[in-house]
Amino acid sequence: MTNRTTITGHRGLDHEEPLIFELGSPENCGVDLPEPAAVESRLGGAERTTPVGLPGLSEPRVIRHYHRLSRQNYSIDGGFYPLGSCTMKYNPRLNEKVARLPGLGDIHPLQPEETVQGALELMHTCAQWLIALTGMPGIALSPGAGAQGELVGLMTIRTALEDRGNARKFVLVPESAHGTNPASAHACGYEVRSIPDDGRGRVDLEAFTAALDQDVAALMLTNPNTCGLFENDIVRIADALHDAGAFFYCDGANFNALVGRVRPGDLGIDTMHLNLHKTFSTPHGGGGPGSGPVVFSEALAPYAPLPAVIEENGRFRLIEHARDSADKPFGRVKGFHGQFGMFVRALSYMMSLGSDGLRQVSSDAVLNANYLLTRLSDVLHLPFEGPCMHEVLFDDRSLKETAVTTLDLAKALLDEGFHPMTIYFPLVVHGAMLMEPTETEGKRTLDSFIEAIRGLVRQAQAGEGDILKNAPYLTPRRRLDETGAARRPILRWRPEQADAAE
Amino acid sequence: MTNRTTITGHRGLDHEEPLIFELGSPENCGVDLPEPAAVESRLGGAERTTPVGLPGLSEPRVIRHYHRLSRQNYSIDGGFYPLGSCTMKYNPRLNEKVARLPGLGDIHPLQPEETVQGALELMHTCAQWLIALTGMPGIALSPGAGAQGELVGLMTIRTALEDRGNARKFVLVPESAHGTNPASAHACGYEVRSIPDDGRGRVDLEAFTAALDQDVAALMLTNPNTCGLFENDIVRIADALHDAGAFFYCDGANFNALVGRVRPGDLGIDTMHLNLHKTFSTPHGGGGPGSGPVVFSEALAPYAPLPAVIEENGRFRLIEHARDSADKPFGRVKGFHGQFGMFVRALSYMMSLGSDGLRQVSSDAVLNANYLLTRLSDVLHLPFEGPCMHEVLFDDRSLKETAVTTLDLAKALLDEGFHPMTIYFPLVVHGAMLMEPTETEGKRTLDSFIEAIRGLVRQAQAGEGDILKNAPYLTPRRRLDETGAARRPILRWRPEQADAAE
Amino acid sequence: MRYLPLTEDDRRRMMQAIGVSTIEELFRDVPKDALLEKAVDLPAGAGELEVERRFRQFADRNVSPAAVPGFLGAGIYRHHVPAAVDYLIQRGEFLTSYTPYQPEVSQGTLQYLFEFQTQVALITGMEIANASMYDGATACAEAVFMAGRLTKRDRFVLSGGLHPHYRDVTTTMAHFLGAETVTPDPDPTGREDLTALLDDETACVVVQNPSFFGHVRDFTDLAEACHAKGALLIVAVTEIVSLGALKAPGDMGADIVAAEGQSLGNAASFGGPTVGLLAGRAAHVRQMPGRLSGQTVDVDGKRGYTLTLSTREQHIRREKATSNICTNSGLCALAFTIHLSLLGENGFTRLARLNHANAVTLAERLEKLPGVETLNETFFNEFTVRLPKPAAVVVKDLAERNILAGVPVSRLYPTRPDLENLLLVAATDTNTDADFDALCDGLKEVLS
Amino acid sequence: MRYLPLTEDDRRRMMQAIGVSTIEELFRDVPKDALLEKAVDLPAGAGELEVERRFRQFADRNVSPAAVPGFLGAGIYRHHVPAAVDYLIQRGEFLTSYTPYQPEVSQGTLQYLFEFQTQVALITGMEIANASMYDGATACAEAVFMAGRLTKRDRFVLSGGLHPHYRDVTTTMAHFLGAETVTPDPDPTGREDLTALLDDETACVVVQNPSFFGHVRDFTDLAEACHAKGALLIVAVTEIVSLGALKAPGDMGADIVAAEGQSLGNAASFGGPTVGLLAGRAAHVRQMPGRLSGQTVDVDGKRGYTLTLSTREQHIRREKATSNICTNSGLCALAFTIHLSLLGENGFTRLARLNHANAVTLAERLEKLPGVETLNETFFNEFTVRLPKPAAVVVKDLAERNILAGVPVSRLYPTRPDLENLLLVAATDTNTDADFDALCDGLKEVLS
Ligand SMILES: Cc1ncc(COP(=O)(O)O)c(C=O)c1O
Ligand SMILES: Cc1ncc(COP(=O)(O)O)c(C=O)c1O
Repeated sequence: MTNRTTITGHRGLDHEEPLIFELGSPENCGVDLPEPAAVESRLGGAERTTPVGLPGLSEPRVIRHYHRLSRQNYSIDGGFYPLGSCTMKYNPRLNEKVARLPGLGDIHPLQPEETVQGALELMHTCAQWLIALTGMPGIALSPGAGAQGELVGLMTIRTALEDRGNARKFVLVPESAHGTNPASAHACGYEVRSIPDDGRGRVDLEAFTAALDQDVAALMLTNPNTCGLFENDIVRIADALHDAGAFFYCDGANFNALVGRVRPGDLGIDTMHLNLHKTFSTPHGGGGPGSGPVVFSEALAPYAPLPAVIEENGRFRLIEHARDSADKPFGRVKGFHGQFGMFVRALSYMMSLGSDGLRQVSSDAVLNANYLLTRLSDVLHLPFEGPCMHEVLFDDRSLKETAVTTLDLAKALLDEGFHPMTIYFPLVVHGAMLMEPTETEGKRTLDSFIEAIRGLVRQAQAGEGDILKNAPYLTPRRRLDETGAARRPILRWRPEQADAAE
Repeated sequence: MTNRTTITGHRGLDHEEPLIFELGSPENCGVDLPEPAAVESRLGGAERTTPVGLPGLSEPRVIRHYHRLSRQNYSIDGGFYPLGSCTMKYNPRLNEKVARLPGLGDIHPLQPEETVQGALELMHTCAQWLIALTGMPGIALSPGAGAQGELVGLMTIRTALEDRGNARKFVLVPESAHGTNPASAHACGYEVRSIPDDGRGRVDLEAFTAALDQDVAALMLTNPNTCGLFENDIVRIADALHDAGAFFYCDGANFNALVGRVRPGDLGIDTMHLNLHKTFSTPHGGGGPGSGPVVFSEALAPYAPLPAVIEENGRFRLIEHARDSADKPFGRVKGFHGQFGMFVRALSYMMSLGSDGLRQVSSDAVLNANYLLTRLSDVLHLPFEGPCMHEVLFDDRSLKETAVTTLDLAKALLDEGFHPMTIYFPLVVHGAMLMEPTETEGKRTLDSFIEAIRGLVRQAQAGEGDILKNAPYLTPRRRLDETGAARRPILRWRPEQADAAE
Repeated sequence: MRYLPLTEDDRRRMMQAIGVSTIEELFRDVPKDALLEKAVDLPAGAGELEVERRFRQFADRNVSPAAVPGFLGAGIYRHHVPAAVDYLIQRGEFLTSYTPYQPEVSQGTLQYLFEFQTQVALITGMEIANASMYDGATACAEAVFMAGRLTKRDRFVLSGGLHPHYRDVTTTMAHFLGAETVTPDPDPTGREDLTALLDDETACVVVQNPSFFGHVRDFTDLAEACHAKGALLIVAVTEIVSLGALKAPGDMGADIVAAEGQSLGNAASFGGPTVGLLAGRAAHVRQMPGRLSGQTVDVDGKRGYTLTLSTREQHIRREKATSNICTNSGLCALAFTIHLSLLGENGFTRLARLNHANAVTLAERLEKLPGVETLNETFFNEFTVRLPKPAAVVVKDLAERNILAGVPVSRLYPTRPDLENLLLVAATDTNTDADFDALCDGLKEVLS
Repeated sequence: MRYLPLTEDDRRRMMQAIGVSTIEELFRDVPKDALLEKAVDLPAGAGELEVERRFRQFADRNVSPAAVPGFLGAGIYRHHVPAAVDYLIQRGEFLTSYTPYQPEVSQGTLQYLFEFQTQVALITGMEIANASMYDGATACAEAVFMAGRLTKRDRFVLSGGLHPHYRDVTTTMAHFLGAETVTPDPDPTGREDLTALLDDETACVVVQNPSFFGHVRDFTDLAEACHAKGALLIVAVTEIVSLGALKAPGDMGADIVAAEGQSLGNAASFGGPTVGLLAGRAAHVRQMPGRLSGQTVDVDGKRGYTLTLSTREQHIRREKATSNICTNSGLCALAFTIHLSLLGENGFTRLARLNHANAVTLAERLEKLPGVETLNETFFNEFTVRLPKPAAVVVKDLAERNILAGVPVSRLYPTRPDLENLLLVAATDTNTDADFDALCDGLKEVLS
């Protein structure tokens, strides 16, 4: 009798929560500020003369609002979150603590250099760790997230090529690549040439070789790739690129498979971004902020963007302008010095694990993924043979005879208390399910996830697919009308709407 | 179809969570400690030789465990919590922040006095605020919670009486009193004489006068009392007590009705405890810690227990020993100096509100309670006429013709997203429902609670009582077998039990 | 290792299940000589206490603006952030969730983003806003390219009053797209007139209000001039609190607003992470980059929210997307929206007035110091003063006296001797009269 | 006012509904002359920033042990508490919930209390434990009265090695119950023998392990002696971490264990709040004070927890209750149990060994200093040294050198000249070799 309806609409601990605009009143206020001194205005006639229209709420009501909203979210803290390509690993609380230390959380980016030596040293130390782990000598810390890191990598390549006299025209991107790859290529002024896979989930070498001509600036390759597989021809690919005078960009979103075990610099890669919010445990925060430092080979390092931190006789300096740089930076892609707060967290994470621990990270991540592969490949179809790296890709072939889709299976997992894997990505297999367990999940959790998937597939195959097709039932909301949302977009609250909604 | 069963037992965002003992393995560990230096043991043969038997968990699993447990709790942050007598008001986050400042959260109680002048000043300032608000000149900050405050009040009275030569024998306690009152009287070596109410929810003056003889040490009176009513004969009562050579103890648990508007010192009260975790917003924390400072009249102040903080020429001193005291302290009731962390929070709260704000607190608390009284008294029976103070008491008469009890109504409120009021307390009315909304709830919340109660009573009266009798349905657990729990108490996990439970 | 739950026994059993006897077998696709046999040469792991100590050392080598009088701004401002904000954003359900791709279990994030979008639209006076960009500088660049797509033009005029980082980021990115950026010299007196630079090729004009030098203007005329040429007006805002006291860009006729939202809810954090705001016209939504949370209903008819219009985005449109942005600034947006919910109408406008009043008070005091000249007739909470010496020297001298006096313009324009003596000074709600005394006294000393 | 949601308009409408026109009408039962017409003479309300500044001032007038080498113990210990603990206990669902009287919506609290009870039972070697007391001192007193009820005797022998606060609290409370307490003089060398004080009237003997002076003993013989006389042995523990290295009191034959749990999960907080632990025999449960969480099932047959055996408690039994305790130390118990869950078997025992190793290292260094003598043959992480001067003077001198050297015994025994030169020195996992250097160097200086 849990389909009981309630008078209030709340359901036990699950509260329905209106918008702040429906809750607030202009009179209320959740802060107490002193009365401003009476001064002669210097706003020069550009004063605001109309109300903003913001709702006012008391502090208790604000706390309750966001408390209730938070409870409608799935999270790593709450459960298994095997989103492939996203590396939803545990986010240590120590990182949050140190990021808030006075002298780290509150410093201003334009304080005199002498007053931020610790911050610069921290950035430098973080950079040195990343350089050591990737085996690549150059680094730009500033990109705001992975996608911006990609762009920076390509811009650096383009600048190096321009320096040689020809920026070239194309960037090769495998079909399995993340959408940010072609989008970044485009934002860097390149056209994309798509490369198919070879049927084994890797770049089709022939197609690659065919596409590789003197107009090609670079290849953007994710490694391990988005099928969870190591590109075993990577060294050949690198050589071919270099022979063609092109550069090798690696999308490092999947570095969690390699950290401590493989240095991309040893594979012939010229530049690669790192998602600190993936491999290095900085929180995803519901969609950011991230941080996407980029590492460079000797050949590219001189063109990296500003700012940069250097050490000179134990003093740390911030290079903010080309004229202070010994190199040929191509410019600037972000305000100030990058996502400093994320450098703090990532360094705290790296120091906590240390070199041994980081090596164990990739081992356990790969072990966990292969365990899923082994325990699920009789009920889900494996399009490409393993072993996989840190994530395993299934397609929907085993559901083919049923009415159930990848989406349905994902939604049914929500009822089971799991966040689904990444679905319908990569695009190279039908109904993709990409599972990345990460190393911070234990065997017991994996076993329970495996049992759930097995049970659900069994249900689907036993003709009980309706349960899956109508799932989820037990979540704060059931399936949402996404088509309607896009057809008639409502992107903000409006007073009229509220009246209409009554 | 929300009665859907899942494979895992989890239900969407609501996870079933085993005990740590069932989750852990001895190998796992959620902390990394350095290897201890090799030293020659000085444990003298009393070394532990057997394992403790603690489960080991990684840090991520620990976070998830408590995260999930927390989500099974109701809280003020999450919703309305009108527990009468408990003053479940909003607990400001600022208080938590200042309580953790280095130099406040981490100081040791036995640091040299010169190194804790700020802490002593803080305690002194907190004491001065409480003294000003109660109009009583003496104070003991140390009691651990309200009940200990009661005991300290009585001990002080007893010491004063002993000093006069006769400790006397009895303490008068109204029947409506909280259970801690008679228990404290007993712990102070007194016998309890119960005083009935006068049919108006106040102390029966006649019975009181009859009980008041030369063997009576004190009256313990809650004011406003646990029926939510101000004892309007309080001054007469005080006079009678003093005439009989007895003292007047006031249980200050309900001070939220009076703060800023009435000073107990003006009513003839000799001693009273304050629950900082009620009126002064320090968090209840799932059952503590609290803090129960006690204020005293001139007559009693000299007997107050140690420690005490005094100011001498701008320097603050901690009096920890009778020989350093100018007075006649009866002893010590708690380790160190009391719940310092709660003094920090309470003072932060008082300074935030200030004298005007605190006065508004009691006004709004009383207004909210009377609003509930007005809007509910046609569907719930009011045993005693209003106006009430900060809480309103109903009994179960309006449910009499139905099969529904106070307990059922309370459980049905859980489904509606509310924490129920206090039930079956005070004992002086049948099926008591004591509602204390506090001042930190807005009208909208009260209206929604009112609608829920009205609707549920309607359901009960319309013969749909089964819904209430079987409630709750929508909570992490439904009604628990409390009788079974008491009959065959299982108070800890044991390995055998786990096997048996499989 | 505290973050790793697998025990040796688990590992053994799992390898057995998989059918391998060493982890290395799982790495068989890695070229042999690229597989490291030993851990990288870096320090070993450390316990919490040790790591914390190390970070305290880093912190101790910085001067915390909380500890000294400080007047730094230039795009990052120190405001008091209520304790409720930092508590709420650390709740695991917010901190450790991903982008809300499964809306059924992400209503918390989706609803606050919807509220955030509404708040940003309200304070900027625009119709719609997205769910955040990396920061103000990248929001500015994205706004410019959005204007390019909307007007199908690629000449961008960037005011000299635009924050140099915003200009640099936009110019850098435009360069790779082959677009032209027109960047007039900065005019610290705030009298720049951009109408002359408008032509029929111009996609947009970008101004900043208050400008980098602090000047406040009403750009209604410029908006009209832009529109007359078929160009769009983009208003950048680096101090979002100013909108509590100033006419909204939307009310001046702005087509796009690109702003830095750090001032609300977010600590300075050495400049990042912060939160970029992007607001515009509803008609332009399909050219707007970044995520959008939209209202809809679920199968039971209950109101809910979902990411929408994602056909604009890279994961669907790939190289044809409006931007390559993916991860943005969710948690900083959350901090922003919580702070603004706490402020509400009254708090937000009062906070703005308080900032302005403090800045006016300070300006009036500085104007009285011999040798110190304010360049601003108008300003909000930051203004430019001309000193009799290079500002960088003065700032350094004052830093030695434990005063963070402001930002020397030369820090951002090192090659412009004419700007060498200029100092940007900001005053906010966190400054006290004692701070003002310290700065005035300090200045008197170092200038004498 | 930020904490008050009612608007003036709400108030007006509510008063109208109630039928009053002023708030004062609702206070009509208050004697007229006791109803204040104006606010009490106290400062006006203040914003967050202002309040925070004031508390920073308080804090700045204290020496934070985080900032200097510190060796204080005597019942409160500084250990590293993992960051996870403080995050989790601040979650609103834990922080802002009441005692779990409605178990259906309190399973979180009830389950952690059940786990806490189990952990306390395990580390003390006892069968059961309750859900916490105020602190170690009150737990000790309650243990004594529990023994009194169990034995129906009222003569209590309290070791001279018991923490003076525990003794004082117990003696004070016993006095009001008319019970007799026997309190032998403290013996700082730890050679006290209590068997001689046992008689047929004795309800219990209370010893502390490690003792106030740091001595570690195996009390198995004393337990037997007690039991032979029909008395109970109560073991008090002020440093709970010691149980990771020491034989559990239960294994020595203790009947009740009363302990301070601050060391795990809880900051020093100037001595409070902390968490009292009380463990005992299952057969004695009905005389045990305090709350108990017990396992049961719900109507659907699902395992769950509820407060149980409340017929022992004041809210049911009133004056016949086992204690008057109501609110106890829930949140501190939560911090304790989280920390212990993080530690687990390996961490807990290693933490204990680390503390011991550090203390031994320090003791060996101090023993080499001329004029400094250690009184302890045995100790865990704290020991007593005899100085050539009054310890309080030395401590004060060292405090001026920014070293918190330890606790002078005279601080707790001011009337005992024979103890005047004794200093209690503790070393924990938070001390470094640099701390030891500082203390040794400092001592050499102030003693020379
Ligand atoms: C393979 C891959 N590349 C790039 C990205 C983009 O990274 P970010 O979201 O940090 O911009 C992602 C993120 O999901 C990814 O999975
Ligand atoms: C009226 C009354 N008196 C005393 C107490 C006991 O206070 P504490 O729980 O702080 O010991 C309470 C607490 O619920 C109470 O309501």
